[in-house]
Amino acid sequence: MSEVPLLDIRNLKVYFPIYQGLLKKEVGTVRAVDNVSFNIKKGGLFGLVGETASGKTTIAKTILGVVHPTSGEIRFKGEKISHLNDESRRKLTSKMQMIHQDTSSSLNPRKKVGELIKVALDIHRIGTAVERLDEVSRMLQYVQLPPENFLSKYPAALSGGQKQRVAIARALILKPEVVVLDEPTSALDVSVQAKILNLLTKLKKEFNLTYLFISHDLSVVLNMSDTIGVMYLGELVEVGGSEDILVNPMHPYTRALISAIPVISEKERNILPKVPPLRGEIGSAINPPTGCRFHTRCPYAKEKCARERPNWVQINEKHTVRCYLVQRF
Amino acid sequence: MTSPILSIKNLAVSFNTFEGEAKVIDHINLDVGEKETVGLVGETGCGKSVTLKTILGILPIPPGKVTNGQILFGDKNLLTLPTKELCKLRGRGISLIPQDPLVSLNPVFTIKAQFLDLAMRQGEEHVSRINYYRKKLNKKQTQQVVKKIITMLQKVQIPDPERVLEYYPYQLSGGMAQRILIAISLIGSPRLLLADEPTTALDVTVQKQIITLLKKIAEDSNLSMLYITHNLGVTRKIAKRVYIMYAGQIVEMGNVREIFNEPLHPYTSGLINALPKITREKFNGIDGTIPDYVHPPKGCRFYPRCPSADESCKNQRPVMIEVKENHFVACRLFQEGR
Amino acid sequence: MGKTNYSTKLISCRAYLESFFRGIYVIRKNTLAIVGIGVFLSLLLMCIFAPWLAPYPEDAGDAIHLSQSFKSPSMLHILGTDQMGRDIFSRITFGGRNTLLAGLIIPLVGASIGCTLGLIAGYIGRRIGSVIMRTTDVFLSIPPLIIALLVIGVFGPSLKNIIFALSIVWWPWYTRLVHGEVISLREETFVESSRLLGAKSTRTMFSEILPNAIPPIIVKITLDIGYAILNAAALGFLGLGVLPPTPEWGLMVSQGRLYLPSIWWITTFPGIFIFLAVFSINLIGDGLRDLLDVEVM
Amino acid sequence: MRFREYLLRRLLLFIPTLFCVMVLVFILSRMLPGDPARLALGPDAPMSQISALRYSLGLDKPIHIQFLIFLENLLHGKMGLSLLTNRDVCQDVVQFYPASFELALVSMTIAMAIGIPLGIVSGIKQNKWIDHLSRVVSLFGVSVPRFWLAIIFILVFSFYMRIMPISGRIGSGIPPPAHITGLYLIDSLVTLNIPAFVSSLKHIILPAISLSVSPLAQIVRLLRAGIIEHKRAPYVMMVKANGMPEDLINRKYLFKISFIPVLSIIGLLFASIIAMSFVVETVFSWPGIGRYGSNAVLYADFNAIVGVTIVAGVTFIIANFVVDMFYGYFDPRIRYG
Repeated sequence: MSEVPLLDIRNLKVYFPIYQGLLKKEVGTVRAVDNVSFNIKKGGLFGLVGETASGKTTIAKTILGVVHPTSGEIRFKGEKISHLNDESRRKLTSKMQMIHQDTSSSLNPRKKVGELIKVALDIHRIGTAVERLDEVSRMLQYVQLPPENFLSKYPAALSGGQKQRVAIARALILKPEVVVLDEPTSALDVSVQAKILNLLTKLKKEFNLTYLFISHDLSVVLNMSDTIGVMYLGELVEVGGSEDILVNPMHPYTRALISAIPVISEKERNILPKVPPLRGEIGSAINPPTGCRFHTRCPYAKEKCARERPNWVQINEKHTVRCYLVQRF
Repeated sequence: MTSPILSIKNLAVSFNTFEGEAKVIDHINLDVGEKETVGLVGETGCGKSVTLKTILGILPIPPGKVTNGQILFGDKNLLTLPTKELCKLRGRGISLIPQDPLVSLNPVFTIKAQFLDLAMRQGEEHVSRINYYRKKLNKKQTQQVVKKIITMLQKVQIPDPERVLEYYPYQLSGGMAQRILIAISLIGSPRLLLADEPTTALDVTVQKQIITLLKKIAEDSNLSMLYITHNLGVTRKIAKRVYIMYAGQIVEMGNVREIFNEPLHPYTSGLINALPKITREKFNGIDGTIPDYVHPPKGCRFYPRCPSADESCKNQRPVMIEVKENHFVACRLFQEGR
Repeated sequence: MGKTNYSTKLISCRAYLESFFRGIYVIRKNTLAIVGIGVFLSLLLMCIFAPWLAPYPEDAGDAIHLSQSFKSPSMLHILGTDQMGRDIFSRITFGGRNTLLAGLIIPLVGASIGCTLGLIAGYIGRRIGSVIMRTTDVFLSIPPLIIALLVIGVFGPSLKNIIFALSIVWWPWYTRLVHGEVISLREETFVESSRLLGAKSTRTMFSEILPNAIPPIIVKITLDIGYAILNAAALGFLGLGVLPPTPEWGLMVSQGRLYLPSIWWITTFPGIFIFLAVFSINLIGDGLRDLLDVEVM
Repeated sequence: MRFREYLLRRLLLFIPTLFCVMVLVFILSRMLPGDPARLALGPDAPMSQISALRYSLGLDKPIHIQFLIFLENLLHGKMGLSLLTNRDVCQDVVQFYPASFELALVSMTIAMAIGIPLGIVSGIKQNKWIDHLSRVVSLFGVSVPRFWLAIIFILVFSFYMRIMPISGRIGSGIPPPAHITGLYLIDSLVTLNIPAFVSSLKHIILPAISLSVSPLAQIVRLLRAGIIEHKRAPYVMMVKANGMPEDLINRKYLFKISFIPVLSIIGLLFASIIAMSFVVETVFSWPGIGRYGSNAVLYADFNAIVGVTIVAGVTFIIANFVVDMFYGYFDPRIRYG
């Protein structure tokens, strides 16, 4: 473990105060991300999975500097990048990029595909005007959109999959090292999703990229990542190699998530763990449950779970989990 | 199979658009049997929702237009039924569970207001103002209906229904809103439930709860259900029989397990191939995009994207053929052998 | 880097033309908007070429032909004559210059002040923004015409003062509109993407946000030309605009009022012209609203 | 229940707005070219007299003190003498205001009573003849100059058809009803003074209609757009598909949500009525604050101008406050949000 991870997130907390009432009094805090730590090695593919409001997107935005952390730090190649000023942050943009979930609003509707991609080069003043254009068409070829057909189209004329390809081209034209993918395919149809996922895998190899892959769809994350972190209500509850997570899920929430995947074949069905159904729905991050945040829905919850937050338990080199069920062994 | 409760025969629907007439539903046939749950699977924009709206008679006309076919509910043709009869059927014969629960409740009314009006007025074509207030001010009757609503909410496992009734929709979570909508769709004791992707907007764990609930309700109350979704896994969980739809045409129909284990139509197998599986097998998408509905391919609408297409697919529309028992497919590959 | 083996310029030119023709196509579908453009343009041309078009150009001033006074519409004076015997049609062609000028200038001045402030408030935000927006709220809390009356009361009646007065009461609407647009656009993912690409805030502002805020501004300016004409004419009617004998549509309506009911034409025709101008600009505005697909009040 | 808090917040916003309006009016009134004291006394007045007046008016004090004096006088109902009536402007305002208020109220009522049903029908029967008709009406309404329409009304109904009075608030032979609210219609009804009621009703109809055309048109337009937008919304589809009768949906469910944007501009419409009453009152010789104000501007009666501006501004702010309350009722999202 001597090698410095490319991206290191340590004890990250992101809280948002809530103001209410006449005097805009602070009445509470949304604990969107609470004490999350994980790291990604160069060339790694870390999958972050969790349901709505689990804090996945907030983590992504914090890494990219859109949101400022309340405490904790983020290191990139060993250097602390949380709390940077605007100027240094801007220099970092060519190293880190993000691809958004919402294909329909992530491209400015009043610009053509060519301009949309070229703007990244304009901002960083890379190459001459002609070189920039060439680079744009080269990127379009990488994402399998023939430049002669697409350069001068407006986003409105593109399908969801094509828009996402344009977004990918724009993110990669700066040759970043880390790409944060925030639900890159959840707005797309299955037949298109598969195409985009395969493209992302291919580009990762070609450009030697490191991915942080965020999704609520565990079956996608299982296929895409080598390491998976499972989030519940702002906390990381289990981290492990994707094989470990699938075959040997330790946290009851992970198990519930896996068992809820709607699978289609008998073969897959046999892999699924059999668990009792969860009660209720994901709670609110405003006043999260005490102790283990999952205890309100957990079929195995004991009285202790409501009182104290369990510590991390190491299962094997990569696999750790935070649950009292495991601690007993 | 007993006689179907819903039978769509040769239905064709088109829309008048800027570019011309878009033929969105192209002569489909579909049956839902008594006490049967049938899945209708297809990707975005393949005409699932239009089919559903046509059944309920809530398709906006114009720009929509039914150009051919019949929709039989029992022995009544819904397309030619007088409005009065149709009003009697909505909610009491056929009801709808909508797609996105959080936007399917009117944001400026309490749950109670919407539920109560619906429950008290179902099946009527017109409500005069006087009649409306007379009925509303009848305390005894109102109380009875409220009681009925609360029982229904308990049936869909809503905790503390009295309090939830006073809520506005934005105070609900997605799962809760969907349970309420299921309760609303059940209040008139319909015989057929039309479910329009009811779990798409929900988290997987909640999705599982809702599907279990729907299955139980359908069984307990002997309901038939037409379940529309783009999610193959969900279809497998809830339905026995499935129709696969592509670009306004039904391309394959049969037993869910049989189709998912041995898909016959190239589109079906493409879909199944595209799905990321937890066995981590390779997956691959389908090239191309859905065709333009104004000028759709003359023959098989899937032919431009089909890996096994040839010249004959271009001009000849394949007909549905029973390849195995109760397994139909519309594809040239299976026509030639016969 | 690879070679450019096709002309990017040419392609973008074609796309531009395509979108241009599509725009024309959409407008052509909207016959009413075309009618509006036609009517408004001909009114505008009529006023511009008034010295050549008017049958009696000298009547636009203080000419007096008492022998000709109160003639009803005829071949000689198609819209009749007024109390001084001046030809109404000639006065309308010249008078429109004042009315339409006010109608065109007021929204433009208002929009340029208002949009600048709105952009500053929306994008810089924080303290300056809230100061600007509170000021805007105060200006919005008094009916615009009343502030204009106060201003004219202070500086005296004249066309220049009408334009000045209405311009300074017009801006808060644009500030609010632009502020609202910027606030909502700021939340769009593509604005965040631009920041993530490393764009500075000025670039984000001018190249991502502004182009998307322009369509509602254009529609509002168009519709406001109508309102400005109505307001300027109303002030003219009260005698707070140009001073007689200079013709102005609102003033002409008011002058004819004294000779009602028998001499109906002095009042009626200038009114019809005001109506035509506002009506046609509203048709254009509605057409633009449909074309650009925006909703503004 | 957070409705009370919402109201309180609105009320708190109301006070600073009012204050700022005062500041604005004060600043504008002090921007007069030349010395107000000299203007008041004429060019030949001796220096000593001028400075005495300056002293008594407080013009020699620093500007913020002057403002405080201005406010204090306002609180005591002193706005200075009007050149036109030679009374304190405050008295004039009290005398003329009810007539204008009555007129504004009646025209707003007309606008809503016709605009709302027309907008709903037009939205529901989109592209039918009634819709085309209402679009033509609303386009006409926003385009026609109100002062001109008023004149045409007089020409047609009073001169040619002779069914309506030409000007004033009540027939010349009829004594006005006892002063209770100052609104003739209400006062005459309360005192059961039928001839006064009929006469004042006849007098108010033409000015009220000519003031109401534009607000009416805007209500129709906005309501129509709202109905069309919400007609296809998922929540309307849901209740329709599950058997709610269509007329109930239209009347109750579609209306309430479509009415919200209309509500938000009613304050503005009220403002436009107040503003335009300056012109329409002049045409109909309506003894209201509008006619008083436009005369004041013509004769450079500054105290009267300031007084009228303040009254119009305050009316508008109060109207907005009332609208806000309805807004909270109609849109629970605002109330709780």
